[in-house]
Parts: sequence; structure tokens; C-alpha cells
Amino acid sequence: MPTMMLNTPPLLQAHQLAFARNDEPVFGPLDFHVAAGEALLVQGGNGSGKTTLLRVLAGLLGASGGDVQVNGKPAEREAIAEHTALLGHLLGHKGELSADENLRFALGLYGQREGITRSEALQQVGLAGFEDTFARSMSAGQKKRLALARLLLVPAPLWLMDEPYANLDLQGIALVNQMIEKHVHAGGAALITSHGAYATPAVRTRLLELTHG
Amino acid sequence: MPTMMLNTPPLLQAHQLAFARNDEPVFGPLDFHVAAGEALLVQGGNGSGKTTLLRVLAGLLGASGGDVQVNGKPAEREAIAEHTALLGHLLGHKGELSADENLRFALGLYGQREGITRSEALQQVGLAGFEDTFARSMSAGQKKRLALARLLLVPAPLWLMDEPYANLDLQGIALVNQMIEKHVHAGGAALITSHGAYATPAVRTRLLELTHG
Amino acid sequence: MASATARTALLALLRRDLLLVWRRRGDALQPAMFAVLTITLFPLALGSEPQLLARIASGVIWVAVVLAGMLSLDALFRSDLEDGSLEQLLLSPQPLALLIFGKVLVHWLTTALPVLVATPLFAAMLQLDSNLYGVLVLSLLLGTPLLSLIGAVVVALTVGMKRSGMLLALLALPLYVPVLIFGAGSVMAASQGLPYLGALLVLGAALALALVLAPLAAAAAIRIALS
Amino acid sequence: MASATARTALLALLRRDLLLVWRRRGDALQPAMFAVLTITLFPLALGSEPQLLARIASGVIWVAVVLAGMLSLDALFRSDLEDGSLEQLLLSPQPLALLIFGKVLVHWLTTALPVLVATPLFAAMLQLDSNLYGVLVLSLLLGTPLLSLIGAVVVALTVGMKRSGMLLALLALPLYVPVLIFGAGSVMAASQGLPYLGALLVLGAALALALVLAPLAAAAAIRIALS
Amino acid sequence: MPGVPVNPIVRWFHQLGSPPYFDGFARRYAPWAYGLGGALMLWGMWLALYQVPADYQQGNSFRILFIHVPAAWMSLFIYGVMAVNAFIALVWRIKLSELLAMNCAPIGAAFTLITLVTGSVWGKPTWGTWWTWDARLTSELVLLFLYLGVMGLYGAIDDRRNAARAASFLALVGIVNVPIVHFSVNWWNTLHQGATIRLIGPSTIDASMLAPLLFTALGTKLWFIGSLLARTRTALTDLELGKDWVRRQLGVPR
Ligand code: HEM
Ligand SMILES: Nc1ncnc2c1ncn2[C@@H]1O[C@H](COP(=O)(O)OP(=O)(O)OP(=O)(O)O)[C@@H](O)[C@H]1O
Ligand SMILES: Nc1ncnc2c1ncn2[C@@H]1O[C@H](COP(=O)(O)OP(=O)(O)OP(=O)(O)O)[C@@H](O)[C@H]1O
Ligand SMILES: [Mg+2]
Ligand SMILES: [Mg+2]
Repeated sequence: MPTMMLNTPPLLQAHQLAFARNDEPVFGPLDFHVAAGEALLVQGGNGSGKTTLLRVLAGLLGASGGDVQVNGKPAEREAIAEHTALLGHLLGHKGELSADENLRFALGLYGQREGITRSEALQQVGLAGFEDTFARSMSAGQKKRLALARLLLVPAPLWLMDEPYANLDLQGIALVNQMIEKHVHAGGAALITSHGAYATPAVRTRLLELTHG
Repeated sequence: MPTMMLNTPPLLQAHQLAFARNDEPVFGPLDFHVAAGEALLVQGGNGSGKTTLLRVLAGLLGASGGDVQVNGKPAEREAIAEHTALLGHLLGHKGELSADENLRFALGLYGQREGITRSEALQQVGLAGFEDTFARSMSAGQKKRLALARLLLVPAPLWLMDEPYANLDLQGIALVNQMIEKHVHAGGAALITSHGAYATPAVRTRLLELTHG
Repeated sequence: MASATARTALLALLRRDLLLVWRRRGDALQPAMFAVLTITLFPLALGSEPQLLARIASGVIWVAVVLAGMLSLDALFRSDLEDGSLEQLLLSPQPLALLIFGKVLVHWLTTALPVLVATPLFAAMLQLDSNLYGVLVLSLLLGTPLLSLIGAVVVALTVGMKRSGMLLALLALPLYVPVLIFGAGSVMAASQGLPYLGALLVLGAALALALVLAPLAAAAAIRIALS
Repeated sequence: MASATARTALLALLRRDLLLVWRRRGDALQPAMFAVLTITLFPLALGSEPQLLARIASGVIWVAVVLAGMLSLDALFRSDLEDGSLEQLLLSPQPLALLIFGKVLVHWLTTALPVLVATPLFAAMLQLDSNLYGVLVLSLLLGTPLLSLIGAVVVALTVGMKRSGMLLALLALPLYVPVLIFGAGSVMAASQGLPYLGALLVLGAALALALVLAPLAAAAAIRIALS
Repeated sequence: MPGVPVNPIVRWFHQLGSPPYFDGFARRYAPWAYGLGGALMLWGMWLALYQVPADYQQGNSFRILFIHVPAAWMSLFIYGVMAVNAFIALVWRIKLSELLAMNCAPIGAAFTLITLVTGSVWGKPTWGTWWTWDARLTSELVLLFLYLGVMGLYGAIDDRRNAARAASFLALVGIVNVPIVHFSVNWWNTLHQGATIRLIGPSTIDASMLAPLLFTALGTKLWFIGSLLARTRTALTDLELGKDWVRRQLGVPR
């Protein structure tokens, strides 16, 4: 499988992107892009606007200036929905559904990536044997892993990951990096926020620094 | 000011302390103590029972076995209330009250330590000038700092701190360590939980490892 | 890539929500319980005089149903919001209005339907004339989905707010009033031997309209409320 | 060390809670608004026939007050639980029952009192006989604190739960029934020229008892529910 | 164990409190209680239907009394049992008492429902209405809600032991309703008839009706005991699933 497609437009391109709340800028005009086959690391201190940026890119918040292109076209809802998958602070599991049922629902909404089954995805994130465990009775780390399995299963090539390392112990952090490496090498891309205290994945990585205010 | 009082009983002493939820042990029988002038670091992976241990020690949960002594006497509600202050996952601020009003309420409940005023405490945690800011419009780091100011103000000598470093950037982490050092050198004590990825304060520290299950 | 169609998405949603209701089946009957309790309070407050009760029976039942429906509204999107799956719905490549329609359907099935089934019991408790059962049930059958649909729009507007319970009531009740007037009015009319079909037809027409428009409005409202 | 006494703690709590009510004064009037809306629904559902309305007026007002009180109960400890300040209350070296008494007092002042003040309005809306105002207000004055106190015990039991709204209603209403019977009963009796003082005396005695016992019971319940 | 009690009865209670012992006890005696209770109820019903003469006022409709009255008694009796267990559970934190209290609730709710249904079925021919809001009927309905509230609260909390303690507390608070149900006929004037059957002193009831009533009353008590033992045993096994004695019993190798 090719690792990069240089003659295609970048998966995500932001031009002079800005967001303001009550006319107070949260993050300034930003220019950046994420191409297939690479990762973008968004770093910044508390309250510097990382989460906000991800939500703007996912289309949950409207930007106050600038524009975003997805796969070369202006970011309409459909284009975003097709190309991106968000791993936010809230994982979106139902406590009363089992791991497998949670994944089934996600696939019903988003469709399924080729060449991987639900049980394979669970195995890859280290949840083999947890198919029938209710999400409620999983530990914080296991819940995070279940959300990672969802990313593996849905067809979107661009992963928007907000603090994927939070709440995970050292083993879990290594797993995330491994996943990102594999995804990026297979032609996907990832946008990752972090406080900066963790090891980053071993892929072609660009850095975006957000400063306060 | 004396740094240690060796002929007094330890502030906190646990003997064969255990807790079980639905008859499943969360943490096993533990023996440990915290004396004035020292810190105890509780380490363990996700779900190993750190938070639960702190809540048992604070008297919010009943232990399923063993016993706890506070200042040499069996841990009754009054003794615990007088000797300990808890910094939990939830900080206990009211968003619609200002920093100063929040502190005033805490002092009304707990009483006030001698030799420190509210504005001095705010200054020590780096919130000088934020007296009249609503807790709601503070950043996560500032909220945490406000909770730390509360610890400085109440008279309890033993601080139970659950993940005091979480959500803080590098500067904030240094502040917490500084606070603990000062408190311990003045004859206080602290019990701190941590995932183990952060620097610890430079005081006489004992380590308690919690293993899973 | 097996991309999901709107149909599979709707089915997946219905499947999931019904499964959740089943797993928390204790909660599912609570709106009906609430209606029972409200209806129980009235004879207690008014003293038990059969004629008086019979006169106000249909009105009390309708008010109880409206209140119960309104109170259970709050839960329509709350748990999805709290655990982040509402975000996942918003981000999916499916028409949001359709997904909301699915959620309202499950809400009606699990909150209004039990109340409907219990109507004979309520009617007996309040000594309602048994000739009026038919009209009462018909009016509820047309009116309750309308309440659910209108309610969905209102909840969608308040979805991101804390402590929205009371605000919700405040916003929803004025919109519920016309439904109540026509619904309870039809039974009242029937009890006095007046024609009641007109009121029912109005309810039916409103329902048809709401079935189409309410999910669209709710979808728009939810996007506004969450951004 | 300036250690806090029970009195300073109670004062600090009252000060804080009243300040919070003031800062969110929009919410404070919502229970009263809810009662208004419920009372408004009745003439709409029943058709506006003066005699009928007058007969059921006191009953409807009482039911609306009970429902409004019950719905606002949920908020009694919820926000304190969510932001962790309930834990701080539990951990403080003060008698918890006293602190709970303070919270109930503020709850009553901000939810029941506005309803009480609005009673003449309600009575006018429902064409209640003006001779009955006195008894109605007196019964509400004795009954609503009782409702708040009983309610506090029930909320305390359900405090740690998600989605406890409906369960709360299920648990609280049966306990509210006697209050309602005596409260609305006294007005009913007065309207028929029967002696009504007995019912009011029962309410008063129950209130005296609840003032002492309910805070203690609620304190015990909250410790059970949160452990 | 510190200070083993000497009194044999107290010792037996202590033993019974241990889950494995209770499990054996319940397994042994529940079928007996069921069988004996069922037989007594059937016999009582046979007497009631075929041996008791028709009432000169009510004809045959009064025969519903033989279901209504024992069920009504049980609805109150079980609440008492539940409250006693709830008290023990709260004060001494005995796991078995928690489970006993919690498993009383559904049985009690069932008997209360039977009382309400048979009462209103009987009410139609005698009072001319299915339901009125007098004190006896209302307080019995409140009793049903209390049972349901206990069950709902128990179901709504995740941690089983906390749930049991919270629901036990509610059960204790609700006990005030029991005397209200019982004495309501004396305190308020109601449609419902007053107490006619006394344990002490002369009953104002026909002697031919007494025997079947006593049989069904005893039968329901035994049936309740059987049902309580069986339910509690299941709940106990569920709660102690990880424990050795359960594994041994289910034949799961360690
Ligand atoms: C829904 C309607 C009814 C309910 C909820 C109800 C409830 C009760 C209850 C709770 C008791 C037990 C009282 C105690 O032991 O303290 C009882 C006893 C009794 N009921 Fe009813 N009842 C209803 C209707 C009727 C009717 C229609 C009749 C017959 C006309 C009736 C006749 C009796 C009799 C004879 C007893 C035994 C009284 C005694 O000696 O203690 N009940 N009922
Ligand atoms: N819902 C909101 N309403 C008002 N202000 C908000 C809201 N959410 C965030 N903010 C503010 O916007 C700014 C950026 O917040 P954001 O959550 O994007 O920061 P972040 O970089 O993700 O921080 P963290 O490291 O704590 O996750 C902060 O100053 C914060 O106080
Ligand atoms: N309210 C609860 N109900 C049931 N189980 C719980 C509850 N809270 C915690 N647990 C379980 O108890 C165990 C210990 O949890 P605890 O929160 O003490 O862990 P922790 O060491 O603080 O973990 P973390 O590093 O994630 O904070 C975990 O297995 C968790 O799943
Ligand atoms: Mg963030
Ligand atoms: Mg923790």
C-alpha cells in the first residue's frame, strides 16, 4: 500500500482559520495542512484552544474567520463527515451496551472500513474477550481503547484525536502510538492534541503550537 | 518551626485496611502510616483504587475491613474532619461565586488557619488579582489553584490530595510541589496519589504501591 | 468500503435505543407511573365525589399526560449529550432529522404508549363514563405523538444547558396548550353530546405536519444549541 | 486557629445559598411559574365554567403546589453534588443535619414562598371564593415547609443517582399524599362550612415533628446514598 | 469470631447469618414451606367454596373474602417483616438481612396488588363502585407505592449493598403507613368495614367462616416464607458469585 500520495490535495487544509467567543479570540488566524501519510501534533498549555480547534475542524463549532478545505473541497458537512472521525473528551459509549453492540451502532452510522472486522479491531486494541462486557463496567483505560477500536473500524481517513493519551498508563500510550503509526503508514492521517508530556508516534510529524489567548 | 515530632502518634495510621465493592476487593489489606513532617505517595495504574483509598480515609466510604487511626485515636467523623482536608477530583467551587466568596464559605465551614489571610493564600497560589473573578470563568488550571488556596487556609494538618497534578501544565506542577514542601516543613503532612509520570516534592516521602485488583 | 445508508443508520439507532430501553426497563415505565400518581392526587385533593370526578376526568387525564410527557422530555437527548454520543450523531454522514425522528419514535413508544395502555385504569379511577373511552383514547393517540414531536424541538433548543428542567417546562407548556385544548376539548364535547370529530381532525392534521417539520426543526435547533 | 462553630457554619451556608439564588434569580421563580402554568392548563382542559372551576380551585392549587415543589426538589442537592461541594459539607466538622436544615430553608424560601405570594392570583384565576383565601394560605403556609422537609429526606436517598427525576416522584408522592389530604381537605371542609381547624392542627403538629426529625433523617440518608 | 454466643437460639441466628449456612437452610426448607403452604391454601379454598354456606345478604360474592382478607393481612405483615430486616440491615450491616428485606418487597407488592384487585372486584357488587378514595383504600394504595419505591430504589443504585441500605432506609421511613392502613377504619369513617376478626376476645364473625380463613391465612404465611427463602437464596448466590462456597456448589473448579 502506498504511504503517500503527493499528487492529491491534502486531506485537510486550514487557511487563516480563527475562532472567537464573544468577540474574544480563542485561537488566532492559523495556516496549516495535514496530508495523507502524516500526523500533525497540536501543542499548547491549558486553555490555549486545542479542544476548540478540533471542534471547529470537525464542524461542531463554526469558525469566526478563515476557511477549511477537506480533500481539496470547501468543508461542507458531508465532506467532513466522510473524511474525519473524532475522538473527543467524551467517548460516546453507552454504558448499558456491550463493547460489540457499541461498535455495531457506530458502524451503522458511519459505515465500515474494508478488511477489518469488529472482533479484529477489539483484538488490536487489546480488548479480545471483552466483546460482551458492558461499557459501564470497563475501566477508564478500557473505555478509551474501545473508542480507539471505533476509529479503526470506520472508513474515515483523517483522525482528529483530542488528548488521546489522557487517562492511559504507559502501556496504553504505546498502543496509541502504534495505532497511529500503522494508520498513517497505510495512507491515513491524524491530528493529535497534547500537553506535550508524552512520547509522540514515530511517523512524519508536523507541529502546531498554540499560544495562550 | 520544628520539622518533625517523633514522640507524637502519626497523623494517620491504617491497619489491614481493605475496601470491597459488591464483595469484590478494590484494594487489599494495607498497612501504612503518615506522620507529621512527611508525605506519602500513593502510586498505581488506572483503576487500581487510589481514589477509593482516599475516599475511605476521608470517611466518605466505609472500609470493609481493618481500621484507621487519626492522631492516635480511632477515626471518628469528628477526628477526621478536624485533621484532614480533601482535594478530590471535584473541586467544590460554585461557578457563580467569586474566588473570594468561595474561600469565605470554606472558612465558615472549616475554620481558619492562623497566620494567613484569604488574599495571602490567593497570592501564594498565583491568583493575586483574581479575588472577584467568578470560578465559572476561570481556566481549569486556575480552578485547581483556587482549590489549593483552600487547602492553605483551612486548619487541617493532613492534606489528602487526589491527582493534584492532573490538568496542570509544567508551571502548575512545580507550584504544587512547592506548596507541599512548605506545608510539610511546617509540620503538616500530605497523602498524594499519582499515575507516576510527574516529579514529586522534595520532602521525606514514603511510597505506597497499589496493584490491580 | 461498506458505507452506511440512511436506512441502516435509522435501523441501527432504533435498535440501539430500544435495546437501551430494555436494559433500563425500570425507567421506561416511570412516566406512566407519574401520570398515575398525578391522577391519584386529584381525587385526594378534591374529595371523592363521583359526579364531580367524572366531570373533570378527561381533563385531569389529559393534564397528567401532558405533564408526564413534558417531564420525560428532558431525558430525550440528555444521556446522549452526557456521554458524547450526540456528538457522534451530529458528525455522522447521515441526515440528522431522520436520526432525531428515530429518537422521538422510541421516546413515544416508551413513554406515551404505556400511558395510553393504562388509560382504561385511569378512566376507572376517575369514574369516567365508559362511552367516552373511545374518544379519549383516540385523542390521546393523535395528541401524544404531537406532544413528543413538539417537545423534541424544545428540548433540542435547551439541550446544552444545565438545570434546564424548569426552563424546558416553561418553553414547552405554551406550545402544548393548543394540543391540550383540542385533545381534552374533543372528549369534553363528546361528553356533552356535541360533535367532536372536528377537534380530532385538527389534531390529525397537526400531527401530519409535525411529523414532517418537527424533526427538521429539531435538527436545526440542536446544531444551533451545541455550537 | 479560629475554628468554626455550628452557628458560623449555618450562617455561611445560608449566605452562600442565598447569594447563589440571587445570582441565578431567573431560576428561582421557575417553580412558581410552573405552578402558574399547571393552574392555567386546567381551565383550558376543562372548559371555563365558573362554578366547576370554583369547586375544584383549592384542590387544583394544592396539586399544582405539590407538583411544583416536587419538581424543584431535584435541584436541592444536585448542583452541590455535581461540583463536589456536597462532599465538602459532609467532610466539615459541623453537624450535617444543621447544614441540611439550612439548605431546606433556602429551598423553601425560594420555591414555596413565591408560590405562596402568588396564591391570590391563582385563586382569582380559578374564581375561588374569597372567604376561603385565609384557610388556603394558612394551609399552604403549614403544608409547604412540610413538603420541603419530607422531600429533602427523599432527595437525600436518591442523591447519587443518574436520571433520578422520575424515581424521586415515585418515592415522594406517596409521602406527600397525607399532606395533600389534610391541606386541601381543610379548604374543602371550610368551603362546605365544616370545621377545618382539626386538619390544620394535624398539619402543624406534623410540621413541628418534621422540623426536628427530617434534617436528621436526611443527613443519615445522604451518608448512606453517597457511600 | 470474638465472643461466640452461648444461648442456642442466638447462636442459631448467628449461624443463619452466614451465607453458606443460610443457603443450605433455604435449599432444605423452601420446598417444604411451598408445599405445606400450597396445601393449606388449597384446603382453605375448598372449604371456602364448597363448605361455607352462602351469605344471606351477599349471596356468593362474599366468598372473595377468603382471598381478600388473607392477602390484606399479608400485605401488612410482609411490610413488618421487611421493616424489621431493614432495621437490622441498617444497624448491624448484616448482608443477609439486607437481602431478606429487599426480597420481601416484590412479594409484599404482589399481595398488596391482590388485595387491591380483589377489594375492588368485591366493591363493585357491594358498594356499587370499583374504587373510592376513602382512607383504607388510599392508604393501601400508598402501601403499594411504598413497595414499588423500595424496589425502584434498590434497582436504581449500582452497588448492591448501598442500594439495599438506601432502600432499607426508605422502608423504615414508610412504616408509618402500616398503622394508618390498619386503624384507618377506626380513625376515619369509611365505606370499608371495621375489624371483625380478633385473636383475643370474641370475633364477630360466623364460626363456619373462621376455619377456612385461618387455613388460608396460615397457608399464605408459609408460602411467603418459601418464596422469601427461595428468592433470597438466588440473590445471595448472585451476590457471592466469586466466593468459594458458591463455586463449590455450582461445581466450578477453583
Ligand atoms: C379496593 C378495595 C379494598 C381494599 C384496598 C381493601 C383493603 C383491606 C385491608 C388492607 C384489609 C386488612 C386490614 C387489617 O388487617 O388491618 C382489609 C380487610 C378486610 N376487608 Fe377490605 N379492602 C377493599 C375492599 C373491601 C370490600 C369491598 C369488602 C367487603 C364489603 C372488604 C371487606 C374486608 C373485610 C371483611 C376485611 C377483614 C377485616 C378484619 O376483620 O380485619 N374489603 N381490606
Ligand atoms: N463552553 C465554553 N464557554 C466559554 N469559554 C470556553 C468554553 N470552553 C472553553 N472555553 C475557553 O476557551 C479557551 C480554550 O479552551 P479549550 O478547551 O479549547 O482549551 P484546551 O487547549 O483544550 O485546554 P485543555 O488543555 O485544558 O484541554 C479557554 O480559555 C477556555 O476557558
Ligand atoms: N462508583 C463506582 N462504582 C463501581 N465501581 C467503581 C466506582 N468507582 C470506581 N470503581 C471501580 O473501582 C476500582 C478502583 O477505582 P478508583 O477510582 O479508586 O481507581 P484509581 O486508582 O483512582 O484510578 P484512576 O487512575 O483512573 O483515577 C476500578 O476498578 C473502578 O472500575
Ligand atoms: Mg482540551
Ligand atoms: Mg482516581
